[in-house]
Amino acid sequence: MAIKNKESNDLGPLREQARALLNKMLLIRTFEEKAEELYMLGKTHGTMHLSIGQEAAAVGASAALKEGDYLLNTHRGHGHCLAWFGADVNAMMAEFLGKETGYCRGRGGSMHIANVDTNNLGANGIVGGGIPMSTGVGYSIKLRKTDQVCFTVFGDGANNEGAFHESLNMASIWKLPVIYFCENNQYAMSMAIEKSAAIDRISKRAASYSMPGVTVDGNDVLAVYQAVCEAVTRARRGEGPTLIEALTYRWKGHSRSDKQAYRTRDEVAEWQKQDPIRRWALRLNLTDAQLDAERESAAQRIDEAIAFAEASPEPSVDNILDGVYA
Amino acid sequence: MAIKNKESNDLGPLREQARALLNKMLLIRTFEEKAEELYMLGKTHGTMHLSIGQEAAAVGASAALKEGDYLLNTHRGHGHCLAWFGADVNAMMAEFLGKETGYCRGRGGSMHIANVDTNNLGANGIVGGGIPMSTGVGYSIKLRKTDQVCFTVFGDGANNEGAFHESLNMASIWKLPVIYFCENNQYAMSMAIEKSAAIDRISKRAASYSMPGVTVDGNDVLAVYQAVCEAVTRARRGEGPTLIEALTYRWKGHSRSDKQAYRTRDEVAEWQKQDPIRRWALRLNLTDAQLDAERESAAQRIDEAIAFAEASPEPSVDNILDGVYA
Amino acid sequence: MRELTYVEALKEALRQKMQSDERVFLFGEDIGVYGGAFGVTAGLIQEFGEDRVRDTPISEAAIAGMCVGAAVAGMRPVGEIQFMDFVTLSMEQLVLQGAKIRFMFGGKATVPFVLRMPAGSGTGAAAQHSESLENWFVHVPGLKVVMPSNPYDAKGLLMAAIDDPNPVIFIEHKLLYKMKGPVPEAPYTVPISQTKIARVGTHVSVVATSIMVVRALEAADVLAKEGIELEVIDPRTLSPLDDQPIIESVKKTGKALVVHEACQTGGFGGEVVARIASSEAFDYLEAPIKRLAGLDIPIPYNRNLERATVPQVENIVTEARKLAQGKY
Amino acid sequence: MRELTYVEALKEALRQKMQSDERVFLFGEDIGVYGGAFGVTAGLIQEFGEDRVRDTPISEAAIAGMCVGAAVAGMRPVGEIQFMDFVTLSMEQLVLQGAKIRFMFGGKATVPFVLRMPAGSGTGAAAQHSESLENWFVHVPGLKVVMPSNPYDAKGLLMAAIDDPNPVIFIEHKLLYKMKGPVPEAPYTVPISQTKIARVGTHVSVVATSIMVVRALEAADVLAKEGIELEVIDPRTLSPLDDQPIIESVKKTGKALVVHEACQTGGFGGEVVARIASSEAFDYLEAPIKRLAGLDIPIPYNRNLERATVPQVENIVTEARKLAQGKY
Ligand SMILES: Cc1ncc(C[n+]2csc(CCOP(=O)(O)OP(=O)(O)O)c2C)c(N)n1
Ligand SMILES: Cc1ncc(C[n+]2csc(CCOP(=O)(O)OP(=O)(O)O)c2C)c(N)n1
Ligand SMILES: [Mg+2]
Ligand SMILES: [Mg+2]
Repeated sequence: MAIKNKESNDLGPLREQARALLNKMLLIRTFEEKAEELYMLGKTHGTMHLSIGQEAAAVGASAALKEGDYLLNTHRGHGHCLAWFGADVNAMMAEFLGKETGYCRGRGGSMHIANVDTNNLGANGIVGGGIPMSTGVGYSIKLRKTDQVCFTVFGDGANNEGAFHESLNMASIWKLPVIYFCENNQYAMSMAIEKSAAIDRISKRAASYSMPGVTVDGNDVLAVYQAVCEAVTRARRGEGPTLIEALTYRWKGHSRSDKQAYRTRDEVAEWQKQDPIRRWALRLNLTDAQLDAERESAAQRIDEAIAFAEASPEPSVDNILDGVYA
Repeated sequence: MAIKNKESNDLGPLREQARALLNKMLLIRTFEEKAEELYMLGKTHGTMHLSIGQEAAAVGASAALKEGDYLLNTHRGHGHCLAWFGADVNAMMAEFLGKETGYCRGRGGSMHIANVDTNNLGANGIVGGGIPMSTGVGYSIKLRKTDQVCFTVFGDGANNEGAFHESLNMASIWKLPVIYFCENNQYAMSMAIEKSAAIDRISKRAASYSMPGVTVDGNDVLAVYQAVCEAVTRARRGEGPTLIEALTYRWKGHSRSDKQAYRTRDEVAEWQKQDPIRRWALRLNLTDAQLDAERESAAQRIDEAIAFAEASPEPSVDNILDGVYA
Repeated sequence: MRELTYVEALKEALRQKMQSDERVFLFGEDIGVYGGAFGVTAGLIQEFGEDRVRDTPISEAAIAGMCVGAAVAGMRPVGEIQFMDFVTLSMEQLVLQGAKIRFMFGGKATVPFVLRMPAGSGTGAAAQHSESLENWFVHVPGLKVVMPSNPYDAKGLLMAAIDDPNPVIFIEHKLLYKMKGPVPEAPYTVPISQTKIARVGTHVSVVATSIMVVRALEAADVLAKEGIELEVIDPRTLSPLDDQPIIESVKKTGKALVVHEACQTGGFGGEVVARIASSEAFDYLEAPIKRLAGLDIPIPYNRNLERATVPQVENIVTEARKLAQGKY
Repeated sequence: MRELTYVEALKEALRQKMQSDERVFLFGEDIGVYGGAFGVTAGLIQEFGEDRVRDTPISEAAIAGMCVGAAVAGMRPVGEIQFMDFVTLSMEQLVLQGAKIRFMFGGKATVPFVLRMPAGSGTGAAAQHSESLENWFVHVPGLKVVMPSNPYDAKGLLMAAIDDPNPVIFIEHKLLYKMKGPVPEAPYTVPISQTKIARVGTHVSVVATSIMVVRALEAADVLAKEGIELEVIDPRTLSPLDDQPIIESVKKTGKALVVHEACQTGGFGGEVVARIASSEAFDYLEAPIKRLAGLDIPIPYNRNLERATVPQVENIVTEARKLAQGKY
């Protein structure tokens, strides 16, 4: 992808919220940077999937949605979760550290952060695991005749799972209000998209289901916002699902244990020039000083969250059996 | 589909075998008509899926393949099995009646007739069940570097299974010598193809895998033959898989217990005008007398097979445990 | 009382629930105009329309996804898998999502769905249309597993399953569909996780599931003539299992035989035996605890082989008699 | 003798088999340059090339299809499922095709494949990356199920599994990958379906699988100091199960404890208990047969909860001691 140096300062419909969206991206970036630190300090176990470099996708998308809509998220889901309506950084950090005050009372962890009260139906440890569920969520909306939509996130690797095919076909024949948002960060773990999918653009696979498919610059908040807006309009009108492919890049390794032998430092550096935060800040004509200030306040917010999480109690082993059945 | 009244008598590459192919279709048609009778007489149990009206697909396809190629067949597989290399009508009928002399020693029955000695890897009780296997068969050919191909049959309903998506994608990225042959007989049980698939032509789904997709008149032996020949050529050249959609029609109910409330008598009658046997006989300039004669000899062959099967012993319960493990 | 077939009882449960709760809807392959492979949903699409009686493409993973997604989103979905064998294509959504979501989310979500499916052999459908996989689901915390053995339980358990706030795997039996029995017209429920003593006896406790309950009762009639009284126990819900009545029964009889159609190795019978062998009933045991189950082979097509593969009345009679007479 | 880790032992088995049999090839997600999620295949793509060490898309159903199809077509495929949890997406091909083809085709086909997968908890990977589903496969006739508990068995059983003409589900354990132990360099096999007495004892027979064998041996050391001698039994192959050594052991000790990580209900422990309770060992039993297994809950993320969910050394010590002392 060509490197954008000077982009238009016309932020169109995002004019008012532009600054807020920047701050959301900074909050996500900082959350994950600190999460990584905590991880290195051994304050959490398990694994962790960072979306650093992909913040524009999460922030641009949620800006186009509204409260009451549904989110089905992925294993690399911190960003979408933080960008979602009424997200509570404290509860997120607490869950990341496995505390009783976490969104899932420490039972879920990084890969399963959810908040059903806001229709955030959770990150998912299974690649493509949210896609079949979206058919059911979308169908429930159809039956209730509300104007909700189901926003379903997945990666480039997930689009080769059979469930992708079954679900998009069903959503299309029944015109379900589902938005399939494929965050194409170029790799599925070590597998480059060119090697894993027999198609040059994932969005083209929409044609198999007679649904619109569009590919956008996933590092451009405005581009993502506009694509999702169009899909939302169709969905709320009862015109059915849309497949959106957002081109972006995973800056960090797949997970902690990734030596990244499958890609070069140069490739990473090239993509990092597309830093969605830097690009957005430029379009906002922010000075470095202003940007640093925002970054600083984000850091403070995250430090508060860490303090809250660390002060929170561990779940008690006594009621370990709770919550299996309602 | 428009009714073909007068079709060209130029049978091209099939000139020599034309009469043999007709007889094969008659053998299949008669086998299934008699199978149905036996079923009604209670001489077999379980269920049975008849391919009456679809004979051109099986016969046209096998004519384009050669010994040593692999067949992965469907639940509606009598036709492909009889058209396959070295097919033994006696062993088929015996299996249909569950006898020890049957292809599967009475263990498999109508839905599982197989003959691994001729690389006929079997009919399949699972819709789309042969599709993922074809990836492995195709990959084995790639590793052995032989010029074999894997001919994989499935129905219009099967193309909505996730395995279809996963398998075609893999076959394409690795250029496997697999031919995906979708026999679109317009219905999956009671589900019309227009209702089940969000696409007007199943063959168009090949585009999602950057592989050629073609739709042919499945009731025209020559058309099927030519389409499969092209796919075979590509496959043997190492150029990868092809998706072929053969348009045809299921004359009988899905299985014995089908009231067919989902379609009209007129629709069936319309399609019956496309009888592949009648069409092929016309192009061969056969007189009704000649056709009847051929039909008669097919009937004799089947009666012999029935006699063989009925005279054959039932499997013994004593060695019921044999064959679970090698 | 009015008699209905097992199929009619199931249909009545579905109809009454759909009438009383608009969140309930049905989906599956050929459940509309076709009425379902075994006729359970026949007529319902005419009464409730295609939005609430939805024919699906042949996509079992997405069918399971509809269960989970619609349930989490506040509906009461009731899906159908045409033959239990095909649920092998649905396991990820059922086991990794449906069964775990509530716990994984800290007990803050509910996933109330029912997935119906016919199990079992006996129709000559061979190895890929005759599975009895109930113990796979019993082995998954978060799921409930129900297997009615008669029309009365079929209606009552299905209504209870739809009311239940948890995912329920509802397993029917092909050979029971035509079975007739008394079924009240008014809505009622048979509580989930309530084991039933199907016949009181004194000599041998026979724990049987699904169609094996019917065969065990027939075997009991045969042996009664010989003065051997079987106590036939029908768990009805396999998970969570109400095992106390089983343990009490064995304390009384001192002998236990567990019967199911699924192949023996790794099956539900092992769970029942283990519950007995680790309980206070152990001290009352007068004989080894026996299992009578399907052979460890795929279901063969041939009629004789198929019949020989799963327990029949005569096999239950023989095994129970041996136990009663202390010959083993 | 030379020591290798469990990972190195597995890798050596794969390498030696690929060198000696050109029909053997590997495939799975990230097994190439990445070397596999746990490093088992690291370096093999450099040695054998990408045709024989094939990275696949994330398509677990087709991965299983590659096993079955390539096996029927004469190869010796060895697939990898990155975490056992994901095999829930592969069940149709494994269970309805791979396991049944030979029998369904009248014993005329062979389906020699191996599908490797890591099971178990302990790494904080939570509910969807910690499954122990071995008993599902044990319940499927036609499949063999292997679970090595140490590096020596890992190499020997993997070589035997690749030689075996049947489909083998090869279950590794995440926490064992770094375990070191003596492993001969020359190729060798550990026979499939051969149960091993891992430690001879007189007071209690402890049947354990996979990592629980390691914990049971530690527990045995602890109890030995108290004069309680555990006999630790490692089936190694869960199906077909070589149960005679288990039965003989219980005849000797009169007491049995079955330990596994998978949740208790519907698990493999039930099968072992049932084999004992129905055998001649019954007459030698001096105490109820006990199971110690994972709690019936999804694996929680929090470290303490995760640890409390599955049996630890101290739990085995406590349970075995109670049995030995006749307190239950
Ligand atoms: C069904 C399944 N298969 C494999 C995995 C292991 N795994 C976790 S993430 C991942 C890569 C996913 O790639 P992609 O969908 O592009 O998402 P990304 O990680 O790039 O955000 C894999 C293979 C899994 N979690 N679930
Ligand atoms: C996985 C699976 N789902 C459902 C079925 C039940 N079933 C058998 S054939 C059939 C219809 C298949 O339609 P199609 O693929 O078009 O083949 P056709 O019967 O028309 O030849 C169905 C639903 C099955 N056998 N396997
Ligand atoms: Mg990716
Ligand atoms: Mg069809």
